[in-house]
Amino acid sequence: MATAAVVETGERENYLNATYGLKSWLLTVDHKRIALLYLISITFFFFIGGFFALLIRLELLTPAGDLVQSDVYNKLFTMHGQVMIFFFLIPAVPAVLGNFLIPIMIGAKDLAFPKINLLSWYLYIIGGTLMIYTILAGGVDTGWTFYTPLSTEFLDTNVISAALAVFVAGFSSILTGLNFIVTIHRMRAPGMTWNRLPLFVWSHYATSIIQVLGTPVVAIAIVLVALERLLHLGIFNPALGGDPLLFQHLFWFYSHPAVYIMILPGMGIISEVVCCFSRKRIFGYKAMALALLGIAVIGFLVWAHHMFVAGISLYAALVFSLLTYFVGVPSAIKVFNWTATMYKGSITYQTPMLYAFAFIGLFTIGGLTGLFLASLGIDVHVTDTYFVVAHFHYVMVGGMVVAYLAGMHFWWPKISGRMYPEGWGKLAALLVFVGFNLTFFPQFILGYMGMPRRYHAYPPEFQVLNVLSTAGATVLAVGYLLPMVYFLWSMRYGPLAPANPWGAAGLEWQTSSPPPTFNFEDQPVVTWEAYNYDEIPDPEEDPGAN
Amino acid sequence: MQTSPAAVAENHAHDNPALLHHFATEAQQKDAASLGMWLFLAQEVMFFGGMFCAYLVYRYKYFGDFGSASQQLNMWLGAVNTVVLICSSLTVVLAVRAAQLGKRMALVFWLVLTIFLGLVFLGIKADEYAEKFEKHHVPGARFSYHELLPGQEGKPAAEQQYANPRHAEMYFSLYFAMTGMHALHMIIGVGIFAYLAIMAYKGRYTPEYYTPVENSGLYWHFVDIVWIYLFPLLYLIDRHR
Amino acid sequence: MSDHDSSSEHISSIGSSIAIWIALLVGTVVTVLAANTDLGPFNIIVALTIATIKATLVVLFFMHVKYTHEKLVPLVIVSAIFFLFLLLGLSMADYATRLWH
Amino acid sequence: MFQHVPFWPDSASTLSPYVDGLYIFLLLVSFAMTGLIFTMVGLFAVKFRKRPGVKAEQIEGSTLLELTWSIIPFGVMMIFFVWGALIYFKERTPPQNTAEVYVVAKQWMWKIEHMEGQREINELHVPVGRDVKLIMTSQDVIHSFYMPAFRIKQDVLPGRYTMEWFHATKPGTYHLFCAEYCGTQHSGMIGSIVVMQDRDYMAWMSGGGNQPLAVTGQKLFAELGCITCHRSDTQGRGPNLVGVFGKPVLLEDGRTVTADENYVRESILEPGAKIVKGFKPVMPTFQGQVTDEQLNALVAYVKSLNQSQSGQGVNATGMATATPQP
Repeated sequence: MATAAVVETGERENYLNATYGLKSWLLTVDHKRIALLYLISITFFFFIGGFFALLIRLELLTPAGDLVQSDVYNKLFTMHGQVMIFFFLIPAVPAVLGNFLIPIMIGAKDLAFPKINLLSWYLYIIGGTLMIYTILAGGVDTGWTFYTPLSTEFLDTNVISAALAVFVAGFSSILTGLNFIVTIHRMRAPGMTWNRLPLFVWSHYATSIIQVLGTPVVAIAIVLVALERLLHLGIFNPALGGDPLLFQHLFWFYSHPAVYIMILPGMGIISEVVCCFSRKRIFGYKAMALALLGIAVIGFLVWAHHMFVAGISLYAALVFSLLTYFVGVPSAIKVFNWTATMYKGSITYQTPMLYAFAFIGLFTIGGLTGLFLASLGIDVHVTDTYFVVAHFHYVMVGGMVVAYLAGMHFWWPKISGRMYPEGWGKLAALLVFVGFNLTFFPQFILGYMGMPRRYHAYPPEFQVLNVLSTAGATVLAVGYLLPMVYFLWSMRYGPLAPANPWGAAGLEWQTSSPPPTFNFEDQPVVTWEAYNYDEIPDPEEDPGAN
Repeated sequence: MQTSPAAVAENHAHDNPALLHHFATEAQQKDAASLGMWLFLAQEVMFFGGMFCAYLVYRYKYFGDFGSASQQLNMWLGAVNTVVLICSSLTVVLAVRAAQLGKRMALVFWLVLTIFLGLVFLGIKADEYAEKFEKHHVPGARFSYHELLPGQEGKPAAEQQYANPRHAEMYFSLYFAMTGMHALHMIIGVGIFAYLAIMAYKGRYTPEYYTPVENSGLYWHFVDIVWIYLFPLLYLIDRHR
Repeated sequence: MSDHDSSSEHISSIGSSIAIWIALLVGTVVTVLAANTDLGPFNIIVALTIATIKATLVVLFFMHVKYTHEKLVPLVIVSAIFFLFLLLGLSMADYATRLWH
Repeated sequence: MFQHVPFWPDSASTLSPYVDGLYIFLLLVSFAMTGLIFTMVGLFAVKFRKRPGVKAEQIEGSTLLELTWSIIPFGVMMIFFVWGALIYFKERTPPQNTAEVYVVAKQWMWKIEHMEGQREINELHVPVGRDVKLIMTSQDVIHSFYMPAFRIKQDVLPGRYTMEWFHATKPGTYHLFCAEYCGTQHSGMIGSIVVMQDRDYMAWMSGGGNQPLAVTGQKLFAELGCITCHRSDTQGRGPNLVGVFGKPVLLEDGRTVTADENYVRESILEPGAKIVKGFKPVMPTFQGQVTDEQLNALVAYVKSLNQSQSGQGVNATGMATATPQP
């Protein structure tokens, strides 16, 4: 079946050229087209969020708050957080790559609910429009966490529109998750048993559980904040005997698992990439699938570790600290199993694999520093400092964004039908890795020295490390701009991609690049296990390598 | 591990216009819709769950004040509304049954009756809200509250203990948030049923295809269940004292 | 149609539906009566128990879960309840053990 | 010990070495783990790079290996947990007989009151070598009182007290940061902790003619009329407050609570919340009538009744019937 890897001409009908016109895109119910709509919109928000990040880093170049006023700075980090988390990190992998690939990977014609899929995108756009409105109307400075009573009673910025933006985007995320769960349960091709699902699909299944069961809680918490401002309900109001920590409980019940919404799909990508470029079966398939589900479920039990100094009970803190370590076990399994997958492989170093190397390393650092924060004694010192900032950027940028780039390069031939320039890809991967570490590693040290986060001016002894960090951020920015440029370039000038340029396993490589509207010419029937690299011939020539 | 439902009837004849292109069989489509609806309801459980969590915390902290504020509600109106909702759940069951049996006018009848009961519920709710406005029991600047704690009526005036008005305001905040969110779901439900009634009248639903009726019914029952909990939790705190 | 192994094929009989309806009404009456009787700490327990019985009846019969051949729907319900209790339970684990009372 | 390590924070409390110790242990384990992973990835990437004629060897997995790299990390993590929990327990349980300082946070300043009556803003003077407990509350939003040199922070909440304590070991001036984002001037809500030798501290304390906080509280206690019911010689309409602080109190509804700072505060603001057994709920609320500073003074006064009149006050046995309840 892998003989499908013959080079095809670009004239063949596929999902991109099946119909033309703006309407055929805006009203499409094809999951692949919706994925592209998402790709465009999340890229837009990524660069907005990135622009805020650059301004933040520029401000922090000097100890004095000289580039912008403190109120502007507060809006910058708030909107950087809200845009990046709710409009990039959470939707990015599921809504773009998941949307595009899950139906193809399981041999279905589309997601179970194509119209709801389109509705999800429109909800995302409505939420995004509200976010843009919030930015244009003067911004919001609650911090992305909306902590009460600051957000409810002490700010007169655009809190309500920001809250609504997050609320609407949240429902986009819920519907995407719901669609994935039903699709994975109900739409698998004949022979595609649960044990044969690619780990990418498993990772989205685990992610979707969190999206469906976690997001509504933050939705209602944020609605209550908006109602408190709008109608003077007082559920979080200390003046009525309300407990400000209640909001934090509701908020983190979702927002901690949300970290796993961001990282789990990334783990799925890395499993695919490591297997492909090692030409090997994944080491310990069942353990890897169970670890994904384990992380998703245990991730719901640990939220109050964000609140160790917030005034929760000492005993609750002990319980949450202990539970937090339980997440460490499946995470450790994943890292070791990826590494073991490479053992006795036949490894090549294409761009996606370089990102996968980076992911394993950076996720290891991000995960280990999470153990510092889970340790109560250390957390009291480093929480709300740059240590936390560095930690979650290692997980979210070093983990999720790097995995997203790995996935984009890996599946770009499938999505666009063109190859990206391999040399530029490797250069960008290197820039991202170096720039990222230079940006965020100094922040661990800053954090332990005691520099609080969300400060727009700081004591001078912190300057050296901040300058390093800002320097790194500029390198990182170049690393991000490059892929956008060469991906766009390749859409026109890139060499045509064969159906299976990497010689990869999985149903998505058996259909043409780009796939036809209904994904397959004939209904595929699966008779093989996942990652059957022993049965797939190595491509004679790696089209992209060197 | 089960094999996929798509394994069934690969070359199924696409004779039903309601069968969408990407499904292999009607059963697969129906199962997908049903699972999707149940997942949506799971999501709703967590949505209301956030408010129930807030309720639990404050009721635990301010038990007496919540009892006092709870008794400002009209228990009988709450009970009548519970009955109305239970009746509407029955009419929904009968509507689904009529759809399954292909009885078009019966389906329209039960749907319209459901809408009517839903409107009765909302009307009673609106009346209760209006009373709260008159008594200044709506949270905000005009809120005022001066009521005894439960079980204080019989005591000498000097010893009578009054509820903390700030905690009563907290109770009413929760009351309005929870019943308001519930009422919003009711309004959406009434809207959906109005659409269903029109479509049913036009004969869109057949014994082969009535998924919208069935799934909307599931939604309605869920909203009913929320009320089954809201009624004792909001209306019946410390009633015996 | 009848050969389809679908989760939603059960057609409820009018008699059983009305029986459940009456049970729900009785439950409501009992709730109100119990709430107005002093049962000490059991008032809240009784109220929630009756509510749970009523909700279970609605789920099993009105929502046809009792007749479904599908294991997935009960699984979805159980996980929703499980995660709801996680939220309530772990939050209360904090509030109930704070020393400020 | 770390003065000469670049980028290492000042270490100036008894707690710092404990936190640093655990931190170094975690660093070592992390470096070992990161080194292991990086080495393995690097080694495999080079050693098993694609060569002509060599095919990858398919391996299903190994439950034994997977168990190994689940159980060993779990064991190590349990060390992190227990070690961290022990430090946290130390941080969260102040010793007896600390010097007490009241902190009121507001956007965007720290108002500090010493028991001796000294007041300062954005500066905290403390003697070296003594246990100091901060009793903190906020007038508006959540703040966080963070002293990096002491490795300790605690959020400061509106509507209740939170505590933190330290034992400074080295004279000097250290950073005080607000660590919880609190609005526009969050990064301006900083100050300094001045740790002084006893002699200097006494000199600083004696400057200015302040009256002790408890005395302020005593005056307020009289002015607000508390004294008419809460009599110190006998049992009045309200409980006798002498010797009550820190003791368990039996309530009308059968519960027992400890009369700590939050309890006294709540009793003044919400007298009806916890009625002491044997008393009537007749006390009016003082919500909105006393400021946070005045509340602090009243709390300080109620506490002082334990020390000054211990002879009189301890009639109340272990289970005191007397509390600041009407």
